Amino acid sequence: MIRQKKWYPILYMFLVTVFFSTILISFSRYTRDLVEANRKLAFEKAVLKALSIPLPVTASNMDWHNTYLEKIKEPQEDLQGVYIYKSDDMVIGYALPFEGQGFWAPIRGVIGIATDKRTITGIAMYEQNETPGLGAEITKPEFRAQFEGKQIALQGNPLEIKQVTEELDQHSVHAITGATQTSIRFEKILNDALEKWKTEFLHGDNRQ
Amino acid sequence: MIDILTAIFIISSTAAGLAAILVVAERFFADYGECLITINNDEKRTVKGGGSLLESLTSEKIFIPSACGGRGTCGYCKCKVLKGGGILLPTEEPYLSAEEKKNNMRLSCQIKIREDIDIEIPEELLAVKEYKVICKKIVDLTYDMKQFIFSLQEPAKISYTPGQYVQLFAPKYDGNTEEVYRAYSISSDPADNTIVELIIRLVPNGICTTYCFKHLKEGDQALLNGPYGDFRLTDTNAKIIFIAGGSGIAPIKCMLHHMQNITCLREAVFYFGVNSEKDLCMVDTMRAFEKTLPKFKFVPVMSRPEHPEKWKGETGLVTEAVLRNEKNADQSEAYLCGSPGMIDASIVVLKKLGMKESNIFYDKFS
Amino acid sequence: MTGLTGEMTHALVVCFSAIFTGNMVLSYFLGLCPFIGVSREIKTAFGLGTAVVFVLTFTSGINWAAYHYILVPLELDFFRFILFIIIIAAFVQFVEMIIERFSPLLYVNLGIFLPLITVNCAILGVSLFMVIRDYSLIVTVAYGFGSGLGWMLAIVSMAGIRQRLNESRIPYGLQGPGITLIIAGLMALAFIGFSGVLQGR
Amino acid sequence: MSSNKSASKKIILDGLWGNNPIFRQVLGICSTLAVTNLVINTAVMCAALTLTTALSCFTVSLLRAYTPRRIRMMVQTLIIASYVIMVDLYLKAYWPEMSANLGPYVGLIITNCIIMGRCEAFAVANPPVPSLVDGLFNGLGYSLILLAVSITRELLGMGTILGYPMPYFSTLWDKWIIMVMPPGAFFTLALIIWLCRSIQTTGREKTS
Repeated sequence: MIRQKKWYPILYMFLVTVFFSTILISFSRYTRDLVEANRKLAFEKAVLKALSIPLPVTASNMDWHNTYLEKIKEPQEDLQGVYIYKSDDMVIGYALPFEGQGFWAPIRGVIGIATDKRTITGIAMYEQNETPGLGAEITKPEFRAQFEGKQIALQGNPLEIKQVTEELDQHSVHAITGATQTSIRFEKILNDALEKWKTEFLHGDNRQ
Repeated sequence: MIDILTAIFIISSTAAGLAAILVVAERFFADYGECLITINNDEKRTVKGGGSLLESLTSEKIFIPSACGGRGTCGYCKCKVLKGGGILLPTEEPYLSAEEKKNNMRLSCQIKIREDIDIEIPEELLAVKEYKVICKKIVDLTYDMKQFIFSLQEPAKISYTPGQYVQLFAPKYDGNTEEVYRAYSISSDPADNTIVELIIRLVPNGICTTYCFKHLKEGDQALLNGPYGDFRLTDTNAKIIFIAGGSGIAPIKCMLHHMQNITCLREAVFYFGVNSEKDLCMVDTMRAFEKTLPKFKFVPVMSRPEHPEKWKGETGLVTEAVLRNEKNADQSEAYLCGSPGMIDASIVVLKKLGMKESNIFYDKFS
Repeated sequence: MTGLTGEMTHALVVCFSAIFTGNMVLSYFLGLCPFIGVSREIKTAFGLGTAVVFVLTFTSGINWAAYHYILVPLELDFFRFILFIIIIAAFVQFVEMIIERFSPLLYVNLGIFLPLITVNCAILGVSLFMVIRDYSLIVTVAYGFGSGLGWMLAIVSMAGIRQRLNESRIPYGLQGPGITLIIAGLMALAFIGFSGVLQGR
Repeated sequence: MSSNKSASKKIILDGLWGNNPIFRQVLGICSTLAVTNLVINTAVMCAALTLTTALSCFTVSLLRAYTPRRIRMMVQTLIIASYVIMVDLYLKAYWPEMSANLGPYVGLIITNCIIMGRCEAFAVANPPVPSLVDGLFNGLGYSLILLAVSITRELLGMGTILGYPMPYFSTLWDKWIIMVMPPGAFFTLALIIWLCRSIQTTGREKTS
């Protein structure tokens, strides 16, 4: 009997793994393009939302994609990864991608900045794994809307995320109640990206 | 394509490598050598360590009844462990009462044998043997019930108490990949200890009954073990009420044979519940008992006769017939065999008739 | 700060935050089954806790190697669930055989829960986090060790509290898992207090 | 000699109530409990979990006669993980928003004790179809409780159900943020277990 052999478990494990890995690899190959397209689309939507480019609620994924292609210019070498929003060759805004470690996993998103290089037009996340209902509320419009029109502070932290009880000013927004960990990390991620923006673009401009 | 195949191969090899580590580790760490099991201070068996007590006893042909196959979910395989069982495991606790715990009762499927062990089991379990048998005759009783007569080969004789059951082994066959044992009451005449007769009713998709009905032919070899069970007649002279349904007739038939053999003169009534004419069987055998046992009466009860005009006997549920015919049962004993529903209903009725619960004996199909 | 000391500091910070702020049970909900099931006695809780620390430290290291030397070159990122879990399963079983051989008492105390370490979410969780957070080997092992300690801290404190509760009169339906969950809730509240400590705004 | 019908009825009732995985066996609350602050996420997680449990039990049962004892655990985890990855890939490809919401929690279904528990306790000793039924209804019994937890948490914590504002709760109710945070999950579950166990025991006393 083959089953009494000492190497039977090894062979068995091998065959079972071959079976399941074949199914999984085929399935993942089959869906790979779709997953990749979803990722891209999520990024494109985030850029458009950060720049507050309005699209109707009924807009299809194709509409979003076409608008993106039409209006957004991919970053060039001198722009440090910043995407540019152009219309009729006029620069209307900048989209600054950022990323960093959240509570569970990296948070990736885009900050939209107006041509004055100080006013924020909006922010949007395209990848995050924060706790649903808590940290994940950073993707909700109510939280994101707070950033519209805020100014990047020249001194100190560019932006601040404050407790709900605290007063707000031109450079601060309210945190999400209950999601202390995410809020602290998110503030750091945003400020890391904005500090870089400040040194590259704002201070550069000031010197000129 | 090549890269996919390489990937599959590497992943599978990794998994196989891990399996290899476990196989090797088992050789080095999980090898406990030979251990001695002492049973009832007397019998000694040497087994390979590392397995469970239940498994080891089974391999020694000592069969402790068990229903779940060693998963620790049925709690039947209890036995007394005097030495070497290790401490009580959390997996056993739910099945043992405080008193049983005090008496060192354990679940034999949960105890692992790592050293010599002393246990105590009922003597009769030691009498339990495995029998090689040949199927001598198959008789159709009804459309879904058959009588199987097995003649014993090795050992050649069996001794049992009427009312006990044996376990029939169902091997693998087409459409079944599992080897199982199923319990069936012995229905033969205990005077002939070279045969075992079983009455089996077909359970749709049942592993063992499908084997018996579709695969087992006259002249085939089969395996039995037993006898088990404590469903047996008492030694009193009280009046007996037998109640059975379907294949529950088997142990009652065996008991009646026994009463005939010892010319027992106890008063007895047998209420046999069936659905309709097509389920009725063994009427002639029972009428023959009525002739040889002067105080025995056979009462078939049909719940839904197809031809009510022709049916002269009792109708309705078997419990209704009991209520109609028995007046006072406080001095009687009852022996019940059949489905749980029938037994529970009968117990209610018998108690209503004044019977003490301690005088009701039953064998419930599960 | 040179590369290595920087790495060590990082490892230390990660280790401590895994014990307190990012406690596996109380803030990530991982490893709850044994946390509820085996926290009746300090002794058993301690035994299981040690087993988890041990298994976590080693499996996080092994899984790190498996991920970086097998999955990354093959571009089979999504396969990590499978590879990690079978490595954990094999490792746990290996450990089980050894414990069974050399310490029957420990074996008995962990009872049926030893096989359940395999399905202790905390262990898979650590392996998954080390990938998404892109830790180096040293940091990963420190993280595994810290998470294990954090888990052990939680379960041993829980067992301590439950032992004191033995004498208390608790409504029948709340006995066992019910009251344990309530205590877990209170402990989770207490651990939230740690969140400010290591973040240092 | 049991009839098949009553056997499967018993399996179903046991899974849903008599031997409910959560309040009788207290298994498998790990990963799913974390997402119970939103009903929609809980529903998707529970569906994924029920599906995986049923299919894993079925497969484990199918292979039970051939699997060597020593590597049984590895084979079972392999099977479970394969199904979970399929669910994960499916969500990523066809429901990216939900996939983003649930993040790493989907992967952690693998280690949910209930799947392994059912495989070990039932599937390794029973034929495939009853195992499938057992897995399915244990999954449903589990979902039942967690949905109750999530409805309570979302209602008391955010004043909504499935994202829709509820009368009274969304306006006059002073939202309990703690319900949205981890401790809220523990408290709610404890109370539900208390309730269910009390109902079960009083029922038993009456019949006995």
